Amino acid sequence: MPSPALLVAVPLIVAALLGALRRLIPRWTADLLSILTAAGNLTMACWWTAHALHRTQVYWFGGWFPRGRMVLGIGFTMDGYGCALAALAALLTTLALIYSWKHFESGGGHFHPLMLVFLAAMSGFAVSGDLFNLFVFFELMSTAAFALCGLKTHEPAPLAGAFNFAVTNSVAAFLMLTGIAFLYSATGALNLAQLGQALAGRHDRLVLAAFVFLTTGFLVKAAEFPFHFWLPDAHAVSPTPVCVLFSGIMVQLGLFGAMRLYATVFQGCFAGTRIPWIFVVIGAATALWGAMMCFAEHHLKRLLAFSTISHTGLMTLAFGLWSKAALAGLFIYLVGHGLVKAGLFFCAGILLHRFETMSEPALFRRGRALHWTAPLWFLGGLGLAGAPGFALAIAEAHVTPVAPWTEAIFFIAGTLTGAAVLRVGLRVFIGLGDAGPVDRSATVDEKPETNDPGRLVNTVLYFPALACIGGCMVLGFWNGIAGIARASAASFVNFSGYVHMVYAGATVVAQPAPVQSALLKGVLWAGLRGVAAAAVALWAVLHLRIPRPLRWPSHLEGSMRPVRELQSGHPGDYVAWLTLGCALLGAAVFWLAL
Amino acid sequence: MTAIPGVGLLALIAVSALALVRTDDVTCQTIALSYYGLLLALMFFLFRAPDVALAQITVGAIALPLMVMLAITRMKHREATRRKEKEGK
Amino acid sequence: MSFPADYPYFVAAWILLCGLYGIVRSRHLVHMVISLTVVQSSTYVLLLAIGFRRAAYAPVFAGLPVGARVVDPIVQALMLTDVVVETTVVALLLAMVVKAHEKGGTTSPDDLRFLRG
Amino acid sequence: MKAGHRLVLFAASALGIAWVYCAGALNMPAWGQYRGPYGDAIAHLAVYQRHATDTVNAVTYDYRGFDTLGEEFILFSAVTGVMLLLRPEPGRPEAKKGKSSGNPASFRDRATLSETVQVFTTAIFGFSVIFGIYMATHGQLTPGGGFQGGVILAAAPMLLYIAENTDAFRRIVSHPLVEFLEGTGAAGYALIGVAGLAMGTAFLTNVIPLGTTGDVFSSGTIAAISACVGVEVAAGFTLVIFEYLREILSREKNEEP
Repeated sequence: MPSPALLVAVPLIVAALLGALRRLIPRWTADLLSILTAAGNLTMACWWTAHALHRTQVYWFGGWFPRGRMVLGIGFTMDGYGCALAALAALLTTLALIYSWKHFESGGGHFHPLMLVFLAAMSGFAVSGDLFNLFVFFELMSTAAFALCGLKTHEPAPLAGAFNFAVTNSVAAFLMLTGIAFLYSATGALNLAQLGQALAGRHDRLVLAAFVFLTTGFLVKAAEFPFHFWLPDAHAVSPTPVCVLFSGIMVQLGLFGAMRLYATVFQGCFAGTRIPWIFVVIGAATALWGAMMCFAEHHLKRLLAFSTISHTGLMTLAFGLWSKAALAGLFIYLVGHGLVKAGLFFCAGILLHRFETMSEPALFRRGRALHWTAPLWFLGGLGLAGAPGFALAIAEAHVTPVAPWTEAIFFIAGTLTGAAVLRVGLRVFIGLGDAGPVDRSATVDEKPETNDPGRLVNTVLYFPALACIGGCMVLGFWNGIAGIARASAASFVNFSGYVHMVYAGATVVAQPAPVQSALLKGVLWAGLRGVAAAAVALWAVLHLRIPRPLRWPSHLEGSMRPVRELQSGHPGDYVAWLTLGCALLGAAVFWLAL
Repeated sequence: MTAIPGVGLLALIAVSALALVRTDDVTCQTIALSYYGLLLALMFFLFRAPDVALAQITVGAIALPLMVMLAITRMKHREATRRKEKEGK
Repeated sequence: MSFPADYPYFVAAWILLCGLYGIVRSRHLVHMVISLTVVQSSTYVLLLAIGFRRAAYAPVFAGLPVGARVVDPIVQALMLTDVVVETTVVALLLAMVVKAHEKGGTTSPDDLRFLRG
Repeated sequence: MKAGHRLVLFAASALGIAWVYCAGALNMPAWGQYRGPYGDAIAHLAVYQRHATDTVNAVTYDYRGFDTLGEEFILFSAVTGVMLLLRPEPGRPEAKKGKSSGNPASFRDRATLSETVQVFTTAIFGFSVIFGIYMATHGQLTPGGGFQGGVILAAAPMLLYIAENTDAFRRIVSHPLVEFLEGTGAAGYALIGVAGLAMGTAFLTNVIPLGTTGDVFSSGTIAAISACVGVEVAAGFTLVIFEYLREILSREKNEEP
């Protein structure tokens, strides 16, 4: 049995040594060592996920076992949900490092240590069972992410993006710390299980205020409306492998933090109140907002960034429904979305590598020579829409039966984001219609992030994209994923099982009975989404051949223009929006709970 | 025993915080930051947190203002060089 | 001696809002970074106030009998972490400011808007 | 958004935040009435279990030592980030630029320092090195510890800079060993944790004899970790200072001949 501590310790040690010996070791050694480390993490995390399907286990650092009901040290709680996310983080990091093999700019050898620290932070965050430890990993993740975001220092835009990212996320972290202090003063504990037990049934103003600040902190990371402004800026400027990690797992880990906290600390406080509906409302608003912004966007990385906002909104909605079926669907959604989004970013990275631009009009018709990237991009677009055969379709078939009206949100968000990606594909890889409008965000000039003078596209660049999109399709056809998701969701919501694990060392997971999900209905809806996405994409591309009043996709793009001004690129604006969101969240929580 | 100086010090910190963010000149602000860090360290000593007070003195009153100062210096230096280059041309 | 029992918590809230106000009104990136440290310092005051106990010693048992009444050592450990986090975030942000000034030629957040729309 | 609109938006939401914050704070235990069980339990256990008299450091480096591991790597990644962001760009050597720009003014006033100041600062340099090392090695006994000691050590070379001993300063801060020490200090902390695993116990479990309470070599891993942290912090801060000063230093070097 590998020690859970190795999930964090091994990447950290390798990162520190790579940093210490930066001047001495050649590039290929750094590449190879970090790929092997990430792959090792992937193996361990997969092992723990498989283990957690039957038995969830706690691990005490320093051997500080609880004395009676008093937790002395810090514990890792190895449950299915957390371990699976750690595995996803390791998988995406491995692929991102493979993608960066040899030709990716390494920033003087600092890229690899930072990637490994980032991986360690994500793994620790996913399985930590201590409130303050969550904060530490949140900060560790942020620090590595800020630095990686500003990797391309030859232009001012990446630095502006990294600065906005760092300021908003730091404010979020301090709000989170305020929430932690509130909870500590209420209970004198930091362990999640102990906190949950101490607070059970209590929802006075102190607990509510702590909930507001903690949730704000996590929702900023999860880029929920109106905390999302930093995300497109950070994504537009980050190097491709970093974008993959941001969009594929880091943002979702923010949401996961809020989920973990709700499942352990606040579940007992808010049982019977309508507080989870706040997440449904926030999620739905974010999903629709992100989808519309995504469709109106013409800078490829920003477009994908807005689709991440939209889909994380859908995940938040599924979380707010707070039922085992919805959480099982969310589990599949997390994995499937992570893979498909990573695949799309890898494809965008290939385009950037080959053509040195991310602007849709500038890329018009230029991708026709890329015979391998084109199918991957189109499959990615369909996967994002949740067409049948992809993991997202199964995920939605689990979530929507819980509340049938959510089908509408899933339909709109999936169709619009999928259509945006397919529209880009039709223009870039096939060359249909016209080049599309040139807007300001599409004209951010890009310097190449790779130092391969030939700008050739080789297998190393294709492989990660192929693995991601292919993986998402495999999950879409593999029956086992639903079983894993149901077992993980069942142990995730089971707070008494969690407490038992923390105090007794381990809990046996009761195998949930297979639920009859409305699969046929789900496949029908999925097919409908795929067809709708393709139709909207064609409609948008061929708009010049359509009578003016019927050019609805173009009208949508045009009508979003004033709204896009809100995305002002000014950190002061973003913090003002952040405070507004925090205040609104506070108002909603106090109104619903008191 | 600590009550009266403690309350006074907290009031001073509250006022300084506002003064610090209202100071627009960055060089003045750096000095103010050092002073603010020192006040915080004093508060930590007064409220029985000597470890944190030491960390705060070394970081808040020395390292942090030093880094800000170095950053400002480097930017000024850049501007001077840029101006020189322009004049040279 | 009686005074409002929640006084330090209100001071912490005040400092938090001061810091946020500083960030929002900031015209200089360095000013913004310093305002961020003010936001951070509100968490110091809050944590310290929570762990404080009247008529108690510092939690250092050099020359103090074990079992003496001491203030909470946990919040102090948390604050130590907090201090380190503050420094590192500031160092990183200042590096970004310096570099942005180098490349963009400006230190004002109003002129650093390369990412609009 | 215009600055005025931004402030109005902020003012409205600040009222909301203030209300939430104060509503919560009013429900806290009154100031000075700390009741929580966690801190008291640790304060009473640490001296017996860990032979450390400074319980804050016992918490920092042992009970919650895993947090501190994360914290040290926050420092590590921030230092790496600063080096990444401020790295000299290929094709634009700063030394060359210095020459081409004619005779630039130094950023520092060229008024000479009095000898008293020079001698005095050099003396303090020695003192602060010793004090930094003392603090980093006595964390388990008295207030202080690796972090505080490390910062003092890193500040020491700055005194040389003040004393205009720029050459010695440059030799210290630009030495390749600094970077090596920073990484190994951070790795050392994690490796002490792994030593626990190798002995068949949990990560970061104490593996060194505890010694007598009050002794410099007491409290086992706490002292060892504190030393590692001291090395990492000292080297890390030195690297950050060097990165900020790099450009200015290369300029002064060009001026000297």
